[in-house]
Amino acid sequence: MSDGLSAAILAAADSVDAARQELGRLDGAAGDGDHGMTMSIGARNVRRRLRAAPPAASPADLLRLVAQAMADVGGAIGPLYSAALTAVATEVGSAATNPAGDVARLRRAAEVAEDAIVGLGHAGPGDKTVIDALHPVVESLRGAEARSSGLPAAIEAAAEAAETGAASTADMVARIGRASRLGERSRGLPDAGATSFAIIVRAVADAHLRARTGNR
Amino acid sequence: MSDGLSAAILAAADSVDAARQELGRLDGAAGDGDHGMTMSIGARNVRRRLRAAPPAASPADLLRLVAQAMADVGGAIGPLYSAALTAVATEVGSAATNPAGDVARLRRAAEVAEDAIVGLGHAGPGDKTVIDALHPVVESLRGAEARSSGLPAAIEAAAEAAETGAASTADMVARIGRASRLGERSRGLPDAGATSFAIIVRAVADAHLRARTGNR
Amino acid sequence: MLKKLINDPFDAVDEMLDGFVAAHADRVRLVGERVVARIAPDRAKVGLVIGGGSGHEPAFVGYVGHGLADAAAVGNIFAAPSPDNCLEAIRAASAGMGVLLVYGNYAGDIMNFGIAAERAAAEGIEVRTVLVTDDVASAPNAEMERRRGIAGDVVVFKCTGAMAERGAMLDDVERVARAVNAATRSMGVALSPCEVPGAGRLSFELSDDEIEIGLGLHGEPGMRRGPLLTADETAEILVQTILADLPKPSGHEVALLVNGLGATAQLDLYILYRAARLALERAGNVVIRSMVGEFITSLEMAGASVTVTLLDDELRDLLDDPARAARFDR
Amino acid sequence: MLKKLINDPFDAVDEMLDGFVAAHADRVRLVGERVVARIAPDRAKVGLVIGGGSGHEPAFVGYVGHGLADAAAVGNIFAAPSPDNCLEAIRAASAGMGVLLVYGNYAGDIMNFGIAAERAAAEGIEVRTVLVTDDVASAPNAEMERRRGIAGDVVVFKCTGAMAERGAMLDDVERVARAVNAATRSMGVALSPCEVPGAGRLSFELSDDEIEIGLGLHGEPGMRRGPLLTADETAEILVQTILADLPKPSGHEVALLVNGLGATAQLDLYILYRAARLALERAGNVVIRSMVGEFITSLEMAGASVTVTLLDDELRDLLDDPARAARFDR
Ligand SMILES: Nc1ncnc2c1ncn2[C@@H]1O[C@H](COP(=O)(O)OP(=O)(O)O)[C@@H](O)[C@H]1O
Ligand SMILES: Nc1ncnc2c1ncn2[C@@H]1O[C@H](COP(=O)(O)OP(=O)(O)O)[C@@H](O)[C@H]1O
Ligand SMILES: [Mg+2]
Ligand SMILES: [Mg+2]
Ligand SMILES: [Mg+2]
Ligand SMILES: [Mg+2]
Repeated sequence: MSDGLSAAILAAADSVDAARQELGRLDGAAGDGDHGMTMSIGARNVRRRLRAAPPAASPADLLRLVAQAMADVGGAIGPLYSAALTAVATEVGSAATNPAGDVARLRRAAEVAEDAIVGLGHAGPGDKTVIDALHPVVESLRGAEARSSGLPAAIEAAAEAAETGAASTADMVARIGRASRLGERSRGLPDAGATSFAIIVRAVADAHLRARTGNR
Repeated sequence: MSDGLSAAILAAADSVDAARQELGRLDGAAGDGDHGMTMSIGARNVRRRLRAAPPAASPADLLRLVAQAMADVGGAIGPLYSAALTAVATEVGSAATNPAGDVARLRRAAEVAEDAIVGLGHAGPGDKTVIDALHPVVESLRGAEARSSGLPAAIEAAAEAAETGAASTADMVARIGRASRLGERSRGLPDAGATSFAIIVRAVADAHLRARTGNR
Repeated sequence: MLKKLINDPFDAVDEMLDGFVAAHADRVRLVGERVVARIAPDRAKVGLVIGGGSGHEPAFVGYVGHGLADAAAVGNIFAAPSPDNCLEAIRAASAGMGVLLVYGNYAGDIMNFGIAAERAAAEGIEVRTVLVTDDVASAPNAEMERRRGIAGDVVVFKCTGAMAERGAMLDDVERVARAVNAATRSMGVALSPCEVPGAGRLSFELSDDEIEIGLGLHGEPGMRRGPLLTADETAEILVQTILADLPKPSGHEVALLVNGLGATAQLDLYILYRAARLALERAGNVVIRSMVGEFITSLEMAGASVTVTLLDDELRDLLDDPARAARFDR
Repeated sequence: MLKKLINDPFDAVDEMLDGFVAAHADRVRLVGERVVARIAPDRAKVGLVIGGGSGHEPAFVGYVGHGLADAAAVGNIFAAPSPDNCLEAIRAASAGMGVLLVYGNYAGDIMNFGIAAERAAAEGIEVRTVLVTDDVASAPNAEMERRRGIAGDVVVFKCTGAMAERGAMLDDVERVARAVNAATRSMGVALSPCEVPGAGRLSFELSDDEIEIGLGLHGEPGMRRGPLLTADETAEILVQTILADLPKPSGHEVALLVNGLGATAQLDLYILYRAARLALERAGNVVIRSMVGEFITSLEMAGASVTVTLLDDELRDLLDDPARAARFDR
């Protein structure tokens, strides 16, 4: 399980690197233009910490490593990811309170991530932030759980929800963070943080689905 | 006579202003790019001083005013014009030593101007400076005097000599002044100072020829 | 892509810091990897910690030293420093009399410094925080608490650092920081964008005859875009907007700071200073202290900002107090 | 056309000066129209006069004050000051102990200052002249006397001004000026051109991946054009060229000055400083004094120069002497 998680984390790091220019451009249009570099620095931190991780590291351990790697980045995005991943690590680690099924566990992880980000950053849906890509993931996983979807279908749906959510921010006016000074002028391009989040979810999802196929 | 001289001086000032961008470009290609502005500042100084000149000012007085106006500009070109015009003013003022004919007087003025510029700046023909436009004027006037040309023809020939001389600097390598650090890279465009000199000579010549036509 | 004199963009901040502490080793030292601390003061005092993202050099590291800050936490380019760095800076500045954090009002800085402040408190260090909110273009007067910090930072740092250097207690140092921030207003214009190295894109695009009015310190697009203006017209807009934001527009003794954003000629800065000073005087104010130069930049953005601080005797004297920081002498 | 924050280009220099003396009225005053003089020193001393064209701000006016120059003559943009202005500066600096003129080795400056020096001598003022010739790219070593002055100016001004401030006689002040100039080498690179306001054309054109190596301080094209380099590569070229020009390349204690030409981020300057320092150290030298910032600019040109001065005890101590000039504090 940790091996699969490692691979997914590294896939996410690679996908963020590949999108560096695009994320810089999106952040530059309404904010300060660092989001591509900041996320790429995060990806480097993550790779370095993963390389140094003990072989016996549990999934919760790995998630805490990534949380620390993102905290080290600073910026607005660093503490937000750090808080979210720390919450997920705690959730994953506390086997006692873990819900039974795979999809339910994933839904629960997304919920605690959202709670942590909202708790720290106070953004709500429609504020044109990472929340607008994360909240649809929570909703999608809730739906999948209700419909008793299998894990692969739930993951694919969650990734699509993140992408649709990120794309939907293009029409929004920023109400929080740097871009909020722009008001109406912030409309037109999707939010950088929502976009990078969707890219990460997609990379993790694909890595997971690839691993399953490979395992068969 | 002073009226005609005033008009010629103002015509020269206008022609320099009109060439400001072009002179800046030529100086920028090999030097520091200020020659257009520097000459234009000179033109403004000249106009201001001429406006304040007493009505009874002699030609020598007027030339000294222009010399001071150019000295006020500074740069390399300011002292050179100032020295040249001061020498011409002295020559024009000393009626005793003045040669008889109009063309001879003009030839003598060009000679003392060249002597003053060479005395201060030590440039020789071929160094890609104002001398490469001025020296041909001296030669042309010597020829006109030898051929006993009339004044209009001598003036027209002198202006053409200045223009040809300035154009010939395009093939030269700067050996003096700022552009000399460029060596071979200074070849290709005409020298800024030679170009502005030819423009001034042309303006003065045309003003003179216009005035003669008008007087008939 | 803007041309830069750097190596790998991922090494830029660390190499800058390496060069910075080597060049200014008589006044500052590196603590850990991303904290610049002053060479230890000779006696205990309230600690002043500043900081923020990189790309604003000489800020923030340049304001560490005698009469100014005790430590600066250094982030990546245009990114707030991490909680660990902020905590390290607080520890370096702490001499038992408490530590005041003064930084610009940005979400990232608040989160990172905030987490560090909690941890420092848990270690028994008394920590207070004052946010700089001088940028009148960043939010309306009624929402003052949403405003960002730009070049007014420097005036706030100077007065606050001087108060701490005098040996004042934490309460008083905090009071001065709040007072000088409340008395300070800034606004800027950009003539060309900057670019975070490695990101590969300009922060915004302007055509040859356009400027961005009221921009942020990181190239965040401003209040509006307008045609290129003269220095006099620019100063008039900036000064009038600032004056309109004050309780009354005239009768003040003020400090006037003109800050270059990185690529604007210092010739221009003095021309803009002159125009801003005349505009302030026409409105019935007196400029009694002045600063002109690059104090807090946005990489190589072309443009400038104008900062006005209303002075009373206390703030004026604090501005005049001696300072010997890495990049600020008085 | 580069975007600028100015008014009528014909007013730029006078407005800049107006702003400059207003901003720095505690240290300097305007004499006539184009001379900046220090607030009178408290005792007679050898006068130090500097100057040159405008567009290099904070040079030259910023180096007027205690421990530096007594007066600066101010020319139009990239044009030497007129003989009248130079003479006025000499008179302002003269306190009966003689006046030393120190300026960059440019034909225009030599003619204008030279005419003024003759007139001042006729008035009974003893005047000596030392030309700054630090730019190794401007002429080969064998023709040292043809070399131009660039950022080395600042080091020469600092040591010479300190010597004059100590009360030394004209002979000694002149000796120091010659010694520090002889010990100083500089070289720069340009990443983008500058433009004389009103002239309407860029000083030169560079494509996106080109730099100009060994350029002059007024955007005069340099020794050669080359591809864009990293900071490390750039520093290596500049430092190696400088070291190769010295009698021996190693074993020196040096001052290292990295000067921004106007539009290069201060982040980059520190990265370049670091690389230059490492290159000097690798060659067996020790950097014992450092300056990083915009000391003498070329309007808004992007680029930087590196200056190395070989220090002996006298020059090092002169660099360390206090200074309180309009834009230079120590
Ligand atoms: N308070 C917040 N809550 C949730 N997300 C936020 C918040 N503030 C910023 N973000 C997200 O962070 C992204 C910007 O990240 P980044 O550029 O790395 O940080 P910074 O804004 O400090 O430059 C935004 O696009 C947005 O998605
Ligand atoms: N020593 C000299 N003798 C004659 N002409 C010179 C000399 N030095 C410069 N010039 C002329 O001056 C012109 C440059 O003038 P300008 O740009 O006003 O001065 P600067 O060279 O100081 O920038 C050159 O193009 C050249 O024609
Ligand atoms: Mg950002
Ligand atoms: Mg020139
Ligand atoms: Mg940022
Ligand atoms: Mg010139």
